[in-house]
Amino acid sequence: MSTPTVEKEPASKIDLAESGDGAGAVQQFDITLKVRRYDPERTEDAWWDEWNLTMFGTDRVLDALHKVKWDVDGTLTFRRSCAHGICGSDAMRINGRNRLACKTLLKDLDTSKPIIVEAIKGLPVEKDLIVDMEPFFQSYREIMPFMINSSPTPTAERVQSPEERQRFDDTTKCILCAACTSSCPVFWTDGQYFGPAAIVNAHRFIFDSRDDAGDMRLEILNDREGVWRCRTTFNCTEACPRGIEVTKAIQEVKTAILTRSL
Amino acid sequence: MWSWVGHRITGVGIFFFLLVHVLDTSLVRVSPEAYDAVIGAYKHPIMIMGEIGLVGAIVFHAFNGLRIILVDFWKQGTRYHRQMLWAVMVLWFVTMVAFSIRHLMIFFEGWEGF
Amino acid sequence: MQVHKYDVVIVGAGGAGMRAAIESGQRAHTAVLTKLYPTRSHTGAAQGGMCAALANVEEDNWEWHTFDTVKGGDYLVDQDAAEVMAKEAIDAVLDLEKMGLPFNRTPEGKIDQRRFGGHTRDHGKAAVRRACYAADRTGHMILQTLYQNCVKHNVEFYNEYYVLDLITVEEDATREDGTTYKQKRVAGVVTYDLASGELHIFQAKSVVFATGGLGKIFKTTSNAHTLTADGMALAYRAGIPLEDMEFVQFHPTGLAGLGVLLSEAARGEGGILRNSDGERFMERYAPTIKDLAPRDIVARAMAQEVREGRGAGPNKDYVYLDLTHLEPEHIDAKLPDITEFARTYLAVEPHTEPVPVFPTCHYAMGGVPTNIKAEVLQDNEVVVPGLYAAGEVACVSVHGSNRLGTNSLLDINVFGKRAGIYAAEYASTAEFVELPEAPETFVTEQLEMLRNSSGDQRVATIRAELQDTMDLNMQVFRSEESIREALDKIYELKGRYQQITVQDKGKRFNLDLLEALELGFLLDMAEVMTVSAMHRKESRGGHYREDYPDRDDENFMLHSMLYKDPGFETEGVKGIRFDTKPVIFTRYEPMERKY
Amino acid sequence: MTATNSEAVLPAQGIEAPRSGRIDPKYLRSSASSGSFEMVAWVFMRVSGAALVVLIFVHLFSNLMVGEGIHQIDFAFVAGKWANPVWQFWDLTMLWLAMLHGTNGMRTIINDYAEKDSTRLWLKSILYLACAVIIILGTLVIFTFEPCLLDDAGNLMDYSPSFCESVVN
Ligand SMILES: Cc1cc2nc3c(=O)[nH]c(=O)nc-3n(C[C@H](O)[C@H](O)[C@H](O)COP(=O)(O)OP(=O)(O)OC[C@H]3O[C@@H](n4cnc5c(N)ncnc54)[C@H](O)[C@@H]3O)c2cc1C
Ligand code: HEM
Ligand code: SF4
Ligand code: F3S
Ligand code: FES
Repeated sequence: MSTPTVEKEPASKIDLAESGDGAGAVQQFDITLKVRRYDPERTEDAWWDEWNLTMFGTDRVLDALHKVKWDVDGTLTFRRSCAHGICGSDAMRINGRNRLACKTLLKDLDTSKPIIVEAIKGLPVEKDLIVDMEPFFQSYREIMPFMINSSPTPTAERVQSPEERQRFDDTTKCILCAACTSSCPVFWTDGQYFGPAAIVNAHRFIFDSRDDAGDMRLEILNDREGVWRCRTTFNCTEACPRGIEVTKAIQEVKTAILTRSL
Repeated sequence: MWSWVGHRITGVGIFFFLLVHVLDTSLVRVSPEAYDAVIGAYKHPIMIMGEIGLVGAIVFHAFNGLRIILVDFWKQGTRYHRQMLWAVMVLWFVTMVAFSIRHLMIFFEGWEGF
Repeated sequence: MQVHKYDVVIVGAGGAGMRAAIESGQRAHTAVLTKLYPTRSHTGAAQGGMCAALANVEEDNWEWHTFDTVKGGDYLVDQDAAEVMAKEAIDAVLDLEKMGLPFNRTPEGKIDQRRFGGHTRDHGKAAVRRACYAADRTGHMILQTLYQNCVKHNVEFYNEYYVLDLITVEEDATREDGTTYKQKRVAGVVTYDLASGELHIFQAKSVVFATGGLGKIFKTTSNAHTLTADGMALAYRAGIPLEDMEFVQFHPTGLAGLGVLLSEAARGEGGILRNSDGERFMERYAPTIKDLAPRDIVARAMAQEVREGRGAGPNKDYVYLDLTHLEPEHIDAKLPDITEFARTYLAVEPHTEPVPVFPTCHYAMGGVPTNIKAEVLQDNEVVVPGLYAAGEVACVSVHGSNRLGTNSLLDINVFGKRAGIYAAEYASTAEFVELPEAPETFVTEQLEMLRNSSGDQRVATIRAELQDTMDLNMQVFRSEESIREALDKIYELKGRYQQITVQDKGKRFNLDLLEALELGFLLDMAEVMTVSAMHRKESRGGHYREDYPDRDDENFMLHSMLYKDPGFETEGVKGIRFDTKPVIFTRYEPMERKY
Repeated sequence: MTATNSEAVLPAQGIEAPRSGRIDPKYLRSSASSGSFEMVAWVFMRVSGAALVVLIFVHLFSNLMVGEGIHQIDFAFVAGKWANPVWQFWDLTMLWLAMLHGTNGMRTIINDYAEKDSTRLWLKSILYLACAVIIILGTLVIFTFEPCLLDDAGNLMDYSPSFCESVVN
């Protein structure tokens, strides 16, 4: 069985009385936050705003944005919800890289220079850091992101071995934040490419032993705008806040299309 | 991503060179004089540098192309793409040093001046 | 003003909302209104698991599960509801599996199960493996799977539509015994489209509320910024009572200072809580099941350790969660996300270092009262035809005074499904209720007030002060004094709220404006919660009164019911009428809750 | 198959399904097409790439690295090489593969960056034309090449490779 039983008290490997203070006193530091603003109700052109803020050791970029919104300029607009990297609301370009604002600690950035925050690229900007996500979800919906199983439904669960379950584990982690798709230079060019996120979610079903519609998804992704447009630039893998090996998933889908055609 | 930008730029560069190169080689069919005259231009010192650049582009495109092929077909490829890029850079550098030395040596040996 | 007509309108696209939508969408013309994109809902944050007595790995049955739920809720659970939930749990899990949810598997390929606090075999004999899980991302998988199936069934979503008012009408009605009363009926909802700033009215035969919790009333919370008690506040303002609002669950293991949750699965997998001396202090508080005691007990024990000076850290204000004796591979396989939280947010390596933790506001046991058909009640008996509620916003009540871990993901699936089915069924025969004249007036006025206010009060300041006072006075230890203090502060803040100013005057994506509205909901619900706590002069489950440290079944084996009623005053509190509702018993007599 | 959510749902009274109408048309894919052409092209890029490495490296090596390197290249050198059918075949393969590889690569790039359909069409037409011209020209040159040219007097021209003497005399 996979879970160890904790019958008698297991010894800790460390001496707690010694090991002291864990997250100790938090230090303060100053940062400059520079945000690319856009609000068509005010002006047609985008502009940059800069703020100097005093922040704490465990603060994230999201905290800095909140500080501005709550204390200085209420018009600064961005999406956020969970604040710990699981809802996928706040993907944005921070110092030129796509990340989640709530998972990017300020102390991990170079605070001697302004921290530059922009909306993710390739999707229409609506206001400040908010982009229109519909084209992104449209691609997602097109790969049929749901299980299709035509065999008769068993009364109990469908059986799946731990190995079969492991096969697609990586791609089940996706939170649809769009950090990958909006970091892909191929997507930037015209927005027609299905994009890594859609492929990741197709992968999740193609390699699920319980699913019957893998072929259909492979056919969809064999499209002119499908997997073959990926140029293995790995931007998506680097951007993924969930640590999904996105490019690997795309390659596996390519290989699956290839072997199916042979 | 920058490796891809490099791959793209070198690809385009080589493509245009290839167009020109096929055209100039076709001159062998026109007349030997014409061909030799044009080929003579390749032996100019400025062109020598150009040739090193061209070979540099081809070699990068070739090695990086092989890396891409490995990423595509080798199971562990996606995991080691970064290391492979380093390997490409190192190989590229070594090849280019060797090539440049040999090319320049040959060039100076046979050069009759302007 | 645009008016849309649907048979069923579902408010909220978390687990409960989407589970309802899958049922209702296949039976009736359904729209789902949600202030967030569906996959942003906080169900995705749930980690540990969803329990059902599948007995895949150990002997188990739903009757034991019912008992644990009732006992865990300190007998304030309506036992008919707990029975329904425990019985339907098995199908709820299997439904999800068939929809594609990737559960972890046993070597035989069945759904794997693990231990969770308070779940026992044979009425408390020993811990049992009842929680079905997918690593520590169970909620994420549930949310994704439900959304995927909504896509499959072409459910119509109105994303980033904020519901700001519930439209109800009242009719005179006569009971069987000839007495008359006012029957509420639901006509629809008023929504605000975030993108355009336009109001839309949705007229519907059935309305399902599934708007989630209220964690943002507190400062330290595992809840999302967007969990601002909207649904409860809207129902309350529409004259519907709120049940058991004093019962809030504080989860023992939030990352110290941040509130980000480390699932109970960490202890289910063998993690141990220790104080600054390295002592496994839970042995003193719950000798049999120690670290896996129900959350209220563990949370209080932790707070007690800190109070008595055995806290760790420079300010001695937290305790440790120790995982270092577990195999690193085991930790990485079973708890990948939460160990990453510890690394990212506190720079602590759980393989080799203990993780600083402290209780964090986690779950509202109370909410909009419903029966087991998820129908909303307008008082102790009368249902509001066509109005349903499910999920954290509702109080069925299956959690009583303290929810067991993994019972909420179960709750949203069981009662979400029921709400969807019954709402569609009702809509198939019912007629639309006539919309009143200009139903949006209230919302329009509110928005105008906020946009044009010339006051100087900031939303963020008021909210921060509210959260501070709630953390200080209404957390795991409460007393008459602290409750009064919180209440005074809330009234002060409500006064200042009238002078609030919103900087963003635009129509497009005006989140500044909506945060102000959300603050209004928070203030109302903080008030209700505090008044409810004031009335309950006993300690039970998540509600612990230092001045009344014992459970008092004689006087308080009752649900609290609070009504908005401007003409009322008790114990110096104006505008709220306090009432009670009997608890439903079926098979279990109250016993002392010992673990 | 790719029927979208918005097409399939019942229209709500008053307005169409949420947001869907607002998808910027530039993101709407023209209907799925082309079967597995893109796949074949993709495979071809890898296969030809691998072959080209050998072809081009040997080509460069034999032309630039051995003997007198760059200085040896003249009419006679080329003529000498192409007298050998192996080299003829070598260069021919190289020409075809490189041109097809390069053209397909350029096609990808045009697809990526040309914003308007009309520009795309134009650029691609020029590309395909250039490719065809070069391939045909190159092929003709290799096959119709005559290494041992005679001048008007019937003597071997100066440029001729050395082996011509044995042929002529
Ligand atoms: C960190 C964490 C871990 C947890 N772990 C577990 C666990 O392991 N096991 C377990 O059983 N339970 C767990 N829970 C509890 C459980 O996850 C939640 O109680 C449950 O997911 C609530 O689901 P819901 O559908 O009611 O609400 P939510 O998922 O919160 O959804 C609320 C929805 O309502 C919408 N909404 C809100 N207000 C409005 C409005 N005004 N207008 C329109 N839409 C609105 C939102 O957009 C959202 O879609 C956990 C909770 C947290 C916070
Ligand atoms: C030397 C051996 C060569 C190898 C190994 C090679 C390999 C490759 C590979 C694998 C690709 C595909 C890249 C991708 O899909 O992301 C590619 C693209 C390309 N190649 Fe080559 N190639 C070689 C020679 C050439 C030559 C001689 C030319 C010019 C005629 C050329 C021009 C191009 C172009 C223009 C592209 C498209 C680049 C892009 O889409 O970004 N290549 N090459
Ligand atoms: S694959 Fe990663 S980056 Fe892409 S949407 Fe999913 S979680 Fe975000
Ligand atoms: S960034 Fe784009 S090109 Fe491929 S590897 Fe990722 S999808
Ligand atoms: S706020 Fe949820 S991912 Fe950042």
